[in-house]
Parts: sequence; C-alpha cells; structure tokens
Amino acid sequence: MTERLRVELPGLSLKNPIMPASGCFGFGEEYAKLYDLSELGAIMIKAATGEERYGNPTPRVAESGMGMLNAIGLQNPGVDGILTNKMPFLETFDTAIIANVAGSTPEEYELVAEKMSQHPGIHALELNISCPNVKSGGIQFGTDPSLAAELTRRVKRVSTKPVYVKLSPNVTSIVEMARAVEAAGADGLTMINTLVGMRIDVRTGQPILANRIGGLSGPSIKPVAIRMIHDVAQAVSIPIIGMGGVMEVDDVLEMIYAGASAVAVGTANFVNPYICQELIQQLPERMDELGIDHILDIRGKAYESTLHRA
Amino acid sequence: MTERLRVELPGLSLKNPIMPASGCFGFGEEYAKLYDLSELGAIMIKAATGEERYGNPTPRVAESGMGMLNAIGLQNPGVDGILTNKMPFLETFDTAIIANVAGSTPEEYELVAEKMSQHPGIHALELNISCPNVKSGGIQFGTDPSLAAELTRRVKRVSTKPVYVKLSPNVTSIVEMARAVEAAGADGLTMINTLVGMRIDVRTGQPILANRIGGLSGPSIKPVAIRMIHDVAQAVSIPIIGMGGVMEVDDVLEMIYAGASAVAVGTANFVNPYICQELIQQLPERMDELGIDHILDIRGKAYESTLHRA
Amino acid sequence: MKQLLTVVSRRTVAQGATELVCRLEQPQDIAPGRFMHLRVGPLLRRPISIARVDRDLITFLFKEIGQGTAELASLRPDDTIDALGPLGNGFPIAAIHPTQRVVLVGGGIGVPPLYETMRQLVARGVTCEAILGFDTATSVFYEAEFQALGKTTVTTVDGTHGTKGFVTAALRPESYDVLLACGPEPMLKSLQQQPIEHKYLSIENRMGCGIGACFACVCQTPTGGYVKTCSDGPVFRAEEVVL
Amino acid sequence: MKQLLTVVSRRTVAQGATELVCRLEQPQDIAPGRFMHLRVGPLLRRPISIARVDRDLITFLFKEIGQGTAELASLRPDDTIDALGPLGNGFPIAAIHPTQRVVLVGGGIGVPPLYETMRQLVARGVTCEAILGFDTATSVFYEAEFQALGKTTVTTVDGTHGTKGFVTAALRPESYDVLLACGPEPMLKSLQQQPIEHKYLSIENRMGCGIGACFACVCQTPTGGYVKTCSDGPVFRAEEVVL
Ligand SMILES: Cc1cc2nc3c(=O)[nH]c(=O)nc-3n(C[C@H](O)[C@H](O)[C@H](O)COP(=O)(O)OP(=O)(O)OC[C@H]3O[C@@H](n4cnc5c(N)ncnc54)[C@H](O)[C@@H]3O)c2cc1C
Ligand SMILES: Cc1cc2nc3c(=O)[nH]c(=O)nc-3n(C[C@H](O)[C@H](O)[C@H](O)COP(=O)(O)OP(=O)(O)OC[C@H]3O[C@@H](n4cnc5c(N)ncnc54)[C@H](O)[C@@H]3O)c2cc1C
Ligand SMILES: Cc1cc2nc3c(=O)[nH]c(=O)nc-3n(C[C@H](O)[C@H](O)[C@H](O)COP(=O)(O)O)c2cc1C
Ligand SMILES: Cc1cc2nc3c(=O)[nH]c(=O)nc-3n(C[C@H](O)[C@H](O)[C@H](O)COP(=O)(O)O)c2cc1C
Ligand code: FES
Ligand code: FES
Repeated sequence: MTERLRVELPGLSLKNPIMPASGCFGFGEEYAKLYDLSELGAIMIKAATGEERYGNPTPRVAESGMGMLNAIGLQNPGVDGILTNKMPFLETFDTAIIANVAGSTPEEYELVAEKMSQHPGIHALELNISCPNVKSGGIQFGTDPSLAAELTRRVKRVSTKPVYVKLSPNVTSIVEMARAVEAAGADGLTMINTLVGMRIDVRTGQPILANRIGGLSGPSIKPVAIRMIHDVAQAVSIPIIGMGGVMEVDDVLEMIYAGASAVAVGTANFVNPYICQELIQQLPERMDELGIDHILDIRGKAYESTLHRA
Repeated sequence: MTERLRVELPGLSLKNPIMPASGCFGFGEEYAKLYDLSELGAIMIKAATGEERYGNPTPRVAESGMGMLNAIGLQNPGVDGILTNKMPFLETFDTAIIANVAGSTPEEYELVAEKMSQHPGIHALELNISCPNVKSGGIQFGTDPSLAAELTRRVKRVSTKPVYVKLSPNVTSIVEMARAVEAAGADGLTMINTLVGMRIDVRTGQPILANRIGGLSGPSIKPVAIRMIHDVAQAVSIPIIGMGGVMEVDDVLEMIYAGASAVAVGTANFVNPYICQELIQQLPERMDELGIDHILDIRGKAYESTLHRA
Repeated sequence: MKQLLTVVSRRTVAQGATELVCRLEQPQDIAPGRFMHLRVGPLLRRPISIARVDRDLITFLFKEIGQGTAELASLRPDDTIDALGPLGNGFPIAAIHPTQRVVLVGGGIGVPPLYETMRQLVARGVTCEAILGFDTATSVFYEAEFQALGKTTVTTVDGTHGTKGFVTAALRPESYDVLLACGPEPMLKSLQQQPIEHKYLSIENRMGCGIGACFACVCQTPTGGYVKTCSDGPVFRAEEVVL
Repeated sequence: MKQLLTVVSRRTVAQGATELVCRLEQPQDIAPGRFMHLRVGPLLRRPISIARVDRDLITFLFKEIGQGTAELASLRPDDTIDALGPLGNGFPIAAIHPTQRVVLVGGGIGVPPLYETMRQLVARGVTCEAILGFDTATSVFYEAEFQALGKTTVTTVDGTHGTKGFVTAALRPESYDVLLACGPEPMLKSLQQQPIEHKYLSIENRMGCGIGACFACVCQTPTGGYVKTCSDGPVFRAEEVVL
C-alpha cells in the first residue's frame, strides 16, 4: 500500500481511505472468503444494539431506479454476541474496526458504546442516530439537533474511543445537525445515512417492503450526499467519512473533493462484492491520471477554490 | 377520453390525471409540434416571476445515476411576458393551465399570483415555494412552516383562482409543511419539487453546475416522492398532485395508490417527449390488467387498507 | 466466484418463459438447487436457479417479471452476463439412497432447479417422479425433458393441460420417502404439511448481497431464530423454516 | 421526429473516436450541422452531430467521454438506438454562393458536422477548404475523407502530424469570405475575433430536452438576451453569441 493513500483520523490510522459502510458488509466473514480484508482502510461493522434483534419482517429490500430501499431493521446479534463471536475473527485482520452503535434509548446507546469502546480491537465508534428503519429510537435522535447533541455528549462520556456521529439526510439543515454534534464533542462525522423512501407494488397496491418505508441508498442518493458533505465540511472542523452511492473510483474522488477525508462504500458491495478491493487498487492509477499526489491534497478543493475566488 | 380517467380538483376539471410538471414543458410550444396538447389533463407552465429573469449561468444540467440535476434558476419571460406572449397559444388547447408562481419576496409572489389568477385561461396557481436554484427567495419559504403559511395566506388573499402549494422534499417533516399550508388556506398540494444535490467534475475538482448546487429529479427521487405523498395524504384533506421520477404507467399508479389525485411528469419529457401522451394512452389498458375501474378508486389504497387492518 | 457468462442461445419455452444457455468461464460441477446472482437491471443482482449444467454450459429458465428478467430475456448470443456464483446450498442429493422413493414438485417458475436435480439423481441411479404445476397450458415448459428422466405429471390450475388443479391434486404422499420442491409460497406451505418423511423446500426471498452479509433474505425458524435464504438456503428442510 | 436507428457498422477511426453508421427509419434529407438526440446513458439523451447522411444511412463520429458515449461505442450491428431528430438549425449552406471562399474549421470532436457540411457545399459547387485541428497524430480522423472534397490542412497541438499548433496557426483570414466552425470553446472564441465577413459557429452546451423547452442550453447574446443552443442553434452567427 502506498503512503499516498494514508489517512490519519481520530483513532484511525488508515492505510487507505476506503472502507465498507455499516450494514453492507456484515461482520466481514462473507467478504473475507473473497479477498484479504487487511487490504481495507477500515471496516464499519453492522449496527449493534444492547440485545440481539431479529429486525423487520421480509421483504426487506426493493429496487428503484439506481437505488435500493432497505428495511433490515437493525438485525444483529447484540453487543455481547458481536464482541464474543464476531470480534475474534475481525481482529485477525490488519485493519481498523469501527463499531456502529444503535439503540432505542439513550441508555441502550450508552451501554453498547461503553462495551464496544472497551474492546481493544475496536478503534472508533460510529453513533447511528439516523437509522430510518426502526420504529422507536434511531431517527428521532437524528433529526433533532438538541437530542442528537445530548446523545453525543452521553456517549462521549462513556466511550474510551473516538466517536463519529452518523448523520441523517432527512433533515432541513444537515449543517445545523453537524454543528450540534460537533459542539457536543463528536470526534468526526459519517454521512450520509439513507433517505427515507417507499415503493408500492401496483399488483397489490401495498408497499413492497413489509416495513412499508425503507432507506434509499446507492447511486440515486450520491448527488444529495455530495452536496451535504460539501456544505458540512465547510461548517465544521472535525473530519468526515463520506458515503452514499459510491460505485466507482471517481465517486471516491468526488466525495473527497467535496470535503470528506475517507469514503465508505455500502450498496455497491452487493452489486460487486470485490468493489472495495478494486477501488483501493484503482485509486493510485486514477490519481496519476489526474495529477493528484496525495489523496488528501484534494480534500475540500471543490469549495476551497471558491473561497479563494471570493 | 374515457370517464374512467376524469379527475375533479379545485378549479381543475381534468379529463385525465396526467400533466407535464412545471419547468419541464416550457409553455407547451415545443411539445405542441409533437402531439395535440388537448390530450393532456392539464399543463403546469414554467415558473413566472415579476420581471423577466435570465437565470443561472451554464452548465445548468448534469446527470447522476438515474437522476438529473438542474439549476435553470427560474429563467422566464416574466408574468407580463407570459400572459401576453404565451397564454394566447396555450388557450387554443382544451386543457387546464396551471400557472407556477415564483418570486424573491412575498410582494413579488403576490404580484405574480394576482396577475396570473385574473387571466381567464389560467385555472389554478401552483405556488412554487421550493425552488432550490435561486439564491434569494424560493427555498426559505419552502422549508419554514410559518413562512410558508404566511406566504400562502397572502397569495390566497390576492388570487381569484385555487392555489396549490408546491412542497419541497428538503425538510425534516414534510407533513408539518403540508399541514401549515393547508391551515393557511391552500386548496391543494403539489409535491415533490427537487432534492438539493451536487456533482463534482473530478477533472477540475469543481461542481459541474455553474450554480454549484442543483435540483435532483427523475427516477432517483421517486421512492422519496412516494413516501412523502403517502405520509402527507394521510395528514391533510386537500388533494395532492404527485410528481417525482414518473417514467412509466406503473409509476402513475404508484403515486395514486400513495395518495395523489393526479400526477405530473417532469424529467421524463426530456427522455421521451411523447411520454405524457403515451401515459394517457396506456393508463386504461393497464387499469384493465389490474382490475381498476376508475383511476381514483385506488387513491390512497396503500395506506387505507392499513388503517382497516389496524 | 465472479465470472463472465457468455450467452450461447436463447429461446422462448413457454409464454413469458425464456431459456438461456450460457458458457461458463470456469467450468465446474454444480450441486443442483444452487443459484447464480446475475447483474442485470439497474442496480441489484437477480438470483436465478441453475436449471442445467453440462461441463461448461449452464442453462437458466426464467419468467419475465420486471426490468431485470426482461433484460435477461433480451440478451443475444455473444452477449455477456456478470455472474456471481454458484451460490447457496442446493438439494442434498448425496444423502439420497437409490432405494428411496423421490418426488420432485415444482410450481411454475420453481420448476427449473428441479430439472438439474432430477438429472443428477437419475444419474446416481435414483428413481424419481416429477409433478409440475402450471397456471395454464401455454405456460407449461420442459415437460418432455422431465419425461425423459422419469414419470412426470403436469397439473394446470385451469385444467387446460394435464391434471386440473394444484400440484397437490396429483400428489400421493404415502408413495414417497423424499420430497424436493420449489415454487410459490402457498404451494410450499401446503407441501410443508404433507406426511412425507424427508421434505426439502427451495424458498425465494428478495436479496441484497446474495452471500449472507446483508440480512435481506432472512426466514424465521420455528425456534424463533432465523436462517438466510442466500447462504443457508435456498434449500431447507421443511421443518426448519416458517413460511 | 422520434425514430429507431439500427446500427449497420461500427469502427474505431482514431484513438478513442468511433464511427457509427446507422440505418434511419425515416430516410430524409438533412441540412448539415444538425444533430440527433440519442437515448443512451442512464437517463438523459446525448446530442451527437450528424457527420454524414446518404439517403437512409446516417453516420456519427464521437469521442468516448463518459458513460453515454461509451455505451454508444459498444453498440454492435443490429442494435437499435432510440433517436430524436434531426434537431436544431445547421449551417446556412443555401445562403452561400459558389463564388464565396469558404473555410471549414474543426477542432477535435467538432470535426464531424463539418464533413457533411463540406459534402453538401461541394455538391452545390462551392469550393471549400478545411482546417482540422487535433491534439496529436493518433487522434486524427477523416483526413482522407476531407481531402477528397477539397484542400485540407491538419494541425496537431504537439506537431506529431501536419502543422504544429492550433487551427489558427493554419488560418489565413484574408483568404475567406465565410467561416464555418465547430470545436472547443477556446477555439471558437479565437475564431470569433477573426476578420472574416461571415462567421458561423456551432456551439456545444449541456442539454435537457434538446427541443427548446427546458432552458438548459441557453447562451447569452451581446444584447443581454439569450438563445437556446438546441433549437435556435447549435449554429449561430459569431456576432450573435457571447462565448
Ligand atoms: C434462490 C432464487 C432462485 C430463483 N430462481 C429463479 C428461476 O430459476 N427462474 C425464475 O424465473 N425466477 C427465479 N427466481 C425469482 C427471480 O429472482 C425474480 O423473478 C427476479 O429477481 C425478478 O427480477 P425483475 O427485475 O424481473 O423483477 P422486479 O420485480 O422488477 O424486481 C425488483 C427487485 O425485486 C426482486 N424480486 C422480485 N421478485 C422476486 C422473487 N420472486 N424472488 C426474489 N427476488 C425478487 C428482484 O431481484 C429485484 O431486486 C429465483 C429467486 C430466488 C430467490
Ligand atoms: C449540438 C451538439 C453536437 C455534438 N456533437 C458531437 C459529435 O458529433 N461527436 C462527439 O463526440 N460529441 C459531440 N457532442 C458532445 C457530446 O454530446 C458529449 O460528448 C456527450 O454528451 C458526452 O456524454 P457522455 O455520457 O459520454 O459523458 P458524460 O460526461 O458522462 O455526460 C454527462 C452529461 O453531460 C453531458 N455532456 C457532457 N459533455 C458534453 C458536451 N461536450 N456537450 C454537451 N453535453 C455534454 C451529457 O450529454 C450528459 O448529459 C455534441 C454536443 C452538442 C451539444
Ligand atoms: C442493507 C443495508 C443495511 C444498512 N445497515 C446499516 C446499519 O446497520 N447501520 C448504519 O449506520 N447504516 C446502515 N446502512 C446505511 C449504510 O451504511 C450507508 O450509510 C448508506 O447505505 C449509504 O451508502 P451507499 O449508498 O453506499 O449504500 C445500511 C444500508 C443498507 C443498504
Ligand atoms: C429542468 C427543470 C426545470 C424545472 N423548473 C421548475 C419550475 O420552474 N418550477 C417548479 O415549480 N418546478 C420546476 N422543476 C421541478 C419539477 O416541476 C418537478 O417538481 C421535479 O422535477 C420532480 O419531477 P420529475 O422527477 O418528474 O422531474 C423543474 C425541474 C426540472 C428538471
Ligand atoms: S441476500 Fe444478503 S444475506 Fe441473503
Ligand atoms: S436543451 Fe432544453 S432548451 Fe435546449
């Protein structure tokens, strides 16, 4: 791995800026059969809750244009199950592990965050305040700046590891949300989570997803992600891990130009399970073509040159 | 035209529920060369402002996945120009004309609305409080419920025709916006306008659109539109004209199942200029296949059966 | 696991049903009942069962449902398909003894995986019987192909071909030791209740990843747990799953 | 106006440049400089100039830029393209007298529309000269085709073929009455300043509808007004547009 791709973020020393997004890579086991996970910059593991959860009924996914709706509903083995059964395997790889922390109450978030942060194999937490697929908890924290700030403060208090807050795009002002959690002590931001959407089956007249609504991800949401990263990067001084519709190496560059310091890949793993590995391999060549020396040389350049112009 | 497609809405007696969306059909002149505009349920004409506007610099459009970003910036000949030069032609068709009213200040909205509503050839107004592409005005009214309500009240006061308010999807709660404008006297809603987005050209590191941000439309936003229509339809009692990503006859049905009473088609006109005509022709056959007698028999059925179940 | 398939031939085998024969990049033996995850449609892959494999040739049989299968149906010789697979776990043919009486029950577009299954069982000396259910005469396919392998009964809902009714109309549960089935959920549900000792059902579920990572395709188990259709299945013992 | 084109042949004419010959559904005469709006890529159409028309055959020449043109370049004989057109207003060849000295100046992928233009002018008895600018030797195409119609000078920026430099390096403005040009904006800008009486420029602009309805493709005029590239152009008098 060349040093041109190295990115240093709070708690995370990444050999490259590419990582699978939470919920789109399980706990790595399936993808480890396809390539060496040590090649990854980091792995954002599936959301953890205090107890094991079964999630929503099926159908849990639907397609729409170049997007995917999902309503998995935070199915996971619970924080203890993850620490006991999933972490030992993940620790065998030379890559950073970011634990996605979810819950229905602030207490549940605290419990999960505290346990996760104490595990030596976990490098940082990603506070999931933006899951649109669970009835209680999740999205309310993600759409109200003061609730989000309060939750961030509480989790920061119990966590021994840096805390990244995952922002929801389903808000009037994502900049306000970002500022609120930064002020509350967030070490970084990850964005964006999915847009709330619905598809209806015209044969039945009913929503396709059993949960009715789901989260829209994939190429459809990329322009929304780029614009939000672009706006937030200028408003905060903590780093951003960008995500939303990344499918190709140019999408990675777009996100970094917009202000992200690293990039997570979600839905694309389902389309091409080798995508993260391929993006890491393709980055240096594409950077050569575009005359980019270090990947972070372009960070935020989409707005910085405007500032200079002004 | 069969009566199975007829839809009666405030100020609008539509022979069918299909109409081109504002800004995607100009003032009908170009499309009139392709087919008889009298076949349309209605025509939503391009936004009008108090004075002629040139709009944003180019490039004004970009593509992204199955979506399109535009930043036209309300280019239009001004309300007087439209009434003098565009309405005479539009009046030659047997279809309802809906005038899209825009502005930077409440006074400008009032001026445009008053003039438009007095024209006998205009059947209803569409209050555009959600254009993301203009620096001042437009979107602020569309993201703050009390500003939106106040503007609706003012426009209702001066308008002699029913007023439909066009909602922006770039809000935390579109239901709150819908309720606010309903309470302020709106006769109907049109939704959704575009999602704010950005694309960056990796060769320059700069946004593709000269205006930097633009409005995302097309299939990419359809699930967001469906979900918002579904939520709003249950919260208000005024009718909804749905739009956002409609490309096929099943998309029309999806919107009506979700709660819309009529459907507007935007971006799809650029992909296939005959699309509105084709949708109108295909609707009865598709309704036969699905056993739908009158188009409004399915209105809101996606949630009504839930209510029954509950 | 990822490979490019090259279309060799395409033909319509029944109304709305297409047979697509492709060349595998990596010729291999494939246990019956597994599937390939094909990159068609705008974004997500489509799971399609393997209806037949001969060294380097693979056959799919599918019904046009939406954009993805329509795209598949429009492919022409020399077109390529980005495929992931074979995925999943198929029918446990190695565990079946030639002395056991086997019935394969397929409903509509659930028929395809049973064809390769019956081929491999017959090759192993197992005598099989097939019951294939379709809606109507024009949707029947592969009847002759199955008949060449063993006793085959076709049922149609409207009685326009073969026995009138659902597959259960032709099923004599007491005559079998093993049931292998694939088809629509209502059919599988009714087969679940049949008094046959070994029952294996291939189930369908909307998929994301197809490899067990995304939890899109879970199916509940009677004990309150869950299995993943893509990686634990698509074939399960009838007692293992709540349909 | 909407028609299905059927691909007849496809070949690479220079590095990254493809020539696609298609059969028109509605054979027609087409004024040079007009374009077709082709449905490729995920959503929006792509405007591509008409490089040649012979009764029912139409030729496009294009450079692979992104997904849309890559898709076009991957088409094979018998594939079809959903096309809208011909659209726009082309070069005013009917207004050019055989006595006028005409120069056609093309830059890179601006060259294609000039080929049909020169063909039609020569057919009308007008003597034309062509100056074709490319980046480098490997990107040069259609040199022989132009040469067969009249005097043709090729320039390359790096001097690897023909005259070294930009097209202006080979342009002697005093020798022409009419200039017809198509190419990148900087080239058109410099041609705008040339002391030639009649100058017509074909400009490019990102398009939505392609027919004048969406205001995506406007270009400012010196008087503060605007024109639409798709329906008023793409060819304009040099004095009409602010580049
Ligand atoms: C293990 C497995 C094996 C299958 N084998 C076959 C086969 O051999 N022949 C055949 O005709 N069909 C088979 N199917 C069903 C087939 O996958 C769907 O018909 C197909 O995905 C529909 O895609 P579409 O784009 O045409 O339809 P659309 O309805 O437009 O698809 C939209 C989305 O829903 C999913 N989807 C829709 N219907 C189904 C379904 N029944 N099962 C799973 N996903 C669905 C699609 O994959 C896609 O993600 C199989 C399904 C599974 C799970
Ligand atoms: C009137 C006209 C005639 C043209 N004739 C030719 C021709 O004969 N040969 C040729 O090679 N090219 C021609 N072009 C340019 C051609 O349209 C673009 O190269 C093409 O649209 C790029 O599409 P893409 O999907 O490959 O690239 P992408 O960059 O992926 O396209 C993304 C979007 O930007 C638009 N776009 C990108 N570049 C251009 C451009 N230069 N002009 C207009 N839209 C653009 C695309 O249409 C699409 O909507 C012409 C353009 C115009 C306006
Ligand atoms: C199937 C699926 C499951 C997801 N599960 C989670 C999750 O558990 N926690 C979380 O924070 N985000 C989850 N996400 C959101 C993704 O991490 C990511 O933010 C989003 O999908 C946008 O990225 P993409 O377009 O690359 O997929 C999930 C997304 C998908 C598609
Ligand atoms: C090029 C373009 C111009 C538009 N101009 C307007 C406008 O003037 N007024 C308005 O209210 N909406 C305007 N819109 C928004 C559309 O009317 C519509 O709400 C939106 O595009 C979603 O529908 P669609 O996905 O079918 O395009 C415009 C959209 C596009 C793509
Ligand atoms: S489809 Fe992802 S777990 Fe089965
Ligand atoms: S592209 Fe729509 S006006 Fe020219």
